[in-house]
Amino acid sequence: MLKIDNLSKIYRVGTFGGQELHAVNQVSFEVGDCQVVSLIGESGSGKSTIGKMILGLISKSSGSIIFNGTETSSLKQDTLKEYYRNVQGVFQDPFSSYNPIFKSDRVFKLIKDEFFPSIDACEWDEKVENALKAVGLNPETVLNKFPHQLSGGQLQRLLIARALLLDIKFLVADEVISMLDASTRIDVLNLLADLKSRGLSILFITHDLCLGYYISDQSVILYKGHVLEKGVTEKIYNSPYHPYTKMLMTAVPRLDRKWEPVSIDIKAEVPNQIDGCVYYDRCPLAFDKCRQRPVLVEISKDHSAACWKLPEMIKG
Amino acid sequence: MIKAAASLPTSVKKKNEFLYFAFKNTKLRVGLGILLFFLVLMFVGPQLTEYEPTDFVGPSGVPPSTDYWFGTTSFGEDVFTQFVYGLPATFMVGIIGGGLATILGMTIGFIAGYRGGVVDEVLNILTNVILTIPALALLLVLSAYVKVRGIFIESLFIGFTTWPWAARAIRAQTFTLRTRDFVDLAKLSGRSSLKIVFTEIAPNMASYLFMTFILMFGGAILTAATLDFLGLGPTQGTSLGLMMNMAVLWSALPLGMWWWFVPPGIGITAIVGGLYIMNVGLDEVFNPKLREM
Amino acid sequence: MRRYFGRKLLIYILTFFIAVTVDWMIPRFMPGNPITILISRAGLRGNAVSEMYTYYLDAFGLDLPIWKQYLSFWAAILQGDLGTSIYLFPTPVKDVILRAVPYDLALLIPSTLLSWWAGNKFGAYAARSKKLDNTLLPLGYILTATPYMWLGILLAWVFAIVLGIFPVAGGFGFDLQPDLSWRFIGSLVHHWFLPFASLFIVQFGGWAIGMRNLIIYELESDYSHYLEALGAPRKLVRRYAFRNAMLPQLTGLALSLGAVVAGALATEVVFGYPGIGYLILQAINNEDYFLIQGCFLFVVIGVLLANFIIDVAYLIVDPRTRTGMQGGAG
Amino acid sequence: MSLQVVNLRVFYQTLRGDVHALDGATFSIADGEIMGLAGESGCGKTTLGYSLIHLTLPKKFVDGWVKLDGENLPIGDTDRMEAFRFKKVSIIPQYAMSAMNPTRKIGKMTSELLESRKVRFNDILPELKRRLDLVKLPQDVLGMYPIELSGGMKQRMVMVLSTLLNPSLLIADEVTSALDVSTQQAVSEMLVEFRDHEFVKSMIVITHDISILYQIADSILVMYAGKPAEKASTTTIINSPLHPYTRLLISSLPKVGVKYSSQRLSGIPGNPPLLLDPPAGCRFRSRCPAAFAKCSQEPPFVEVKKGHYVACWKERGIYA
Repeated sequence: MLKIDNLSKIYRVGTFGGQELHAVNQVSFEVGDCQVVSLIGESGSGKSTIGKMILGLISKSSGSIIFNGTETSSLKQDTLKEYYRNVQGVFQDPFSSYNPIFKSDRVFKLIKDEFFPSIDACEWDEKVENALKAVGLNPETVLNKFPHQLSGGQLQRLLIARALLLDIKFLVADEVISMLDASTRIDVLNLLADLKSRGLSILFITHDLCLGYYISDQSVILYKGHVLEKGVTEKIYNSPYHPYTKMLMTAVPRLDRKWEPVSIDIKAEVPNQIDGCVYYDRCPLAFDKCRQRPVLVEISKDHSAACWKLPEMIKG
Repeated sequence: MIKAAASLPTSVKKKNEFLYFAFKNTKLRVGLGILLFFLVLMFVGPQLTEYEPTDFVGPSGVPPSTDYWFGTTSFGEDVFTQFVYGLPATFMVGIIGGGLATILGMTIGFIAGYRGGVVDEVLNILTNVILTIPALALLLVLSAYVKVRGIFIESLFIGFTTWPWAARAIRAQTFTLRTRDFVDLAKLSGRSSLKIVFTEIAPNMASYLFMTFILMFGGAILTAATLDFLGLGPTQGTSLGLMMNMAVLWSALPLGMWWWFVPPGIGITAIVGGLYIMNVGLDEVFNPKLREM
Repeated sequence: MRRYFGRKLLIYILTFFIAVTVDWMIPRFMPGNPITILISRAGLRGNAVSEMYTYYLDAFGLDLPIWKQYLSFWAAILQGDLGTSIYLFPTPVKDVILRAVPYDLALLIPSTLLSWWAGNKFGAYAARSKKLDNTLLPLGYILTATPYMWLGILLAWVFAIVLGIFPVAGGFGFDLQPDLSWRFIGSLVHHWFLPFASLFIVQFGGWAIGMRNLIIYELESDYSHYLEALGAPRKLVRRYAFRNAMLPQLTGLALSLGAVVAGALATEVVFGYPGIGYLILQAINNEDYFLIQGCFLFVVIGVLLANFIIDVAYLIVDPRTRTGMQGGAG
Repeated sequence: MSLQVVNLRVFYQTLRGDVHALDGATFSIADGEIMGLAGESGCGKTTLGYSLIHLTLPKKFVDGWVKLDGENLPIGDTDRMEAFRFKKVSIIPQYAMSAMNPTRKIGKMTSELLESRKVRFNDILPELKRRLDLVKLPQDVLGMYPIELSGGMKQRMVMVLSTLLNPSLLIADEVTSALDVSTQQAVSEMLVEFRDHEFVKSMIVITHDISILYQIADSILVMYAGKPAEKASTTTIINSPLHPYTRLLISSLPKVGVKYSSQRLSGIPGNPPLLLDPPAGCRFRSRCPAAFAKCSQEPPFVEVKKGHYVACWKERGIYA
């Protein structure tokens, strides 16, 4: 469905754009048909940047994004519009995704004007009704309301309904539930999971490992723009190989197990080393070989990691 | 921490809520009152006086009295008539000059704010350049060379040299709105950049644009008054600034004819002051932080 | 930090370049030929007309191709030769202007700085309570709305004519020769006070209003809430808010210079104060194009210099620009 | 008994009337106890936290009283509270990342703050340095500006600052929500260390992330729509809660090891009530599966078992 190959994004910073900041650095992964892949990373890992590049909202510096065989960067005005008929996105802050001075169901009108200009009114209303029911919303309580009169959960579902109107193939969900309350959060998650059964592929971007585990078939662990480990979610959670993933798994606050008193040395963050392994400065197993960039090594089917110490770990 | 919970009862729509709060704001009412007073005076005035601004109506240098409300000039012209006939010129300059400055400011502000990158850099430098050059010095030089000057040309001059103030403000505002998600969502819906600017960003800033226009309107009047005062204003017709120029030129000061130069000054100060007070009132209505002292 | 500085420098150089170009272009591209106007004004007849025509032609260098004129114009400026003034023939334009500049500086610098400092303090004070805000601040609105020259006229009328405390016009007493005696300096200050007062008062209102809004935002900011939550006295919270609100006012000072110069020109004309403003008006009335160009250049250079000094001050005062911004995206 | 709060009611004054943000909170915290304060957005937990130290407009003190170490805390009177702030009660605000004055060196700001509270900076400096080492912050951070620090470092600096005068009660509001997983654990454990080192006697940790409370809190008070729903020890709340809302809330949290395909969790239908004119009786009635006739009356917040308080008719075995 969607193939990311060696994707990078370099920002110009410093005086006259002297220094370069590698927000995303040669990232590659795939999302198959009817598959949910979670892209997990802390803030500053570049996960949102990747999401925005896939949606064509920001330009990419190098590498390619291939959707069903066509390279997305070559798309211009009308081909890009055709691309948007298949690929849509939902963002983090529901209240910022709506223009506060218009009614919230204006997002549907936007779709109607651009993609279905000649559809007749009642057929469109019926389509909207079905989409709203599909996301578990009652049209009477939701339509014709201003964004501040609806809850965060309702607003996010409206956005998903908007995407369903185009019967898209691929959805980028960028931290869609981090702003929602615990109780409404799970319903939106279940909704996303249900959509998978309707033949939709989802890239679920999040920093919360529990959510990633709950919903995704495959996971990609991202740190400072580099993919450190990727593969089937169960394998990564139950038997992580990369030291960073291990640290994440122990640091996640669980409801059934207390934290192990592993002391993480939180030295001041060292700026990105572009060449070596990005986790070098905080990794307990770091040794001189880590100065060169480790390459992704297949540990078992559908599970690979990027660390020079992997061979020993697999043997040991 | 109640953010969205305390929303309005559904009956009061968003529009009424704004009007409801707007008219409770005293500063807005006072500013609007002053402005309306002078607008009415502009239309009603000419009916109140049977003279023309340059008619010789009576003895020269007469202080205000019942038959000459604002007294007469040293040429025996009626000051009140000149004042009333000067008002349209002042409003005209405000509307055209202020309007032109706002429109120019909007276009450049939107393009720079929305497009970003190199275009933003270039437009920003252009704005700063024109901002640093003292506008009046430029106007002085221009007016000196353009011999025949009407109010329209003066308004154009003012419009073309004061737009950077509007451009800076609108660019900053567009910048903040551009990063909002609903703009990205509009892009995802296949909307073209131009459409996005005018259907998503501009409506959101409608209040801000109106307030910018008010400031430009006031600024244009002040600049025009200064130009007229220096004798570089319109060569025919009358305006409040021109009245002051004549007053100073024909030594109204040493002769103690205060009624010749006080009314025009009060007129300009009141109109521009009213505009500024209205602007602050609107500012309080739109961001409550300023209201809850 | 260098990026911030580099950009600023670029803007100044560009501004100066454009100002000079505009200055050079004006007389050449205006309708009518400046020389014919000059000659017709001089009322010459017969062959005098043609001789004067040729004299002015090469004085202006109009016979040369455009770009050559432009280069020679730049060369002249860089050597400081701005041509000779027609109105005050034969003194060169440069000397005429240099005589007027000290008056201008004496008027502009104290009035701007004092009104900036006093206006901000007043604005901060007025933002303390609703009562003060509603009583003192409308005064600020009226002041900013007052045209500079009208306030000048009012002050002149009240203090000079009616009360007779201050002189009406002129830079110093007509009966005095410029020398360093106390009497002359006393007379200088005596004449200087009214124009200074009118400039001071009008700008004062503007700064007060600006500061009132800025300090309210600062008092609503997170660090103010944190200090209050830790029981810091009102005085400390207000001191921090005031210092942070002064920074945007410093950039505001730089931006307002253009408008302040305009005000100074008008005020000088009201009081006949022999600064550049008065000079420009004389030049315009006598159509002395060289002098007009010279004055315009001096005004632009003055404003650019002031802007530059304020930017340097801003760098020293605001640590955030000094330590540089973190670039890059999440 | 370190902190005692009885029937505390604080409303928000808005143009459309009073919002009953906090409507009668009653609980107590023993010395050395870390009490977690959990609940969804709009349940009044932040209002409760800030009211104990800095109750200002548009918040309005309505009813109830608060005792700290046996002494009455005049939270309604902002001026008299001055003496208690920072010395007796302190707070780590939700906006810790922007809590420090951006244009002032951190050391300079600390000394000016202390001097303004009549505390000599030099007396406190050695202790300040020791605490900076404890939270792994370099001592030359005092000479730096807040902009030069990373998010985690700013958070820890504010923690040290707020607890510098060893207040007896510390309110920590969403300390971990803006941090990455890795620094989250370190910062949370530092809070516990502050209590162990007796920098603070008792602590209220406000957060929407109950799994953090499971790690560091001794007891948890769950709030719903401005009213306390249940208070008990952490393990009781997590494993055997009584109040229907707590039960549904805990069960709706995805845990690592729970997959959508194997065990589909469910949220709580409906939305919390608007607090402009709150409904009568139990506020969870409209969303509660166990609601019955008695719920139309206000359920009192009462001790059902030792240290276990709940506000629900059904759970107290009383049937209409």
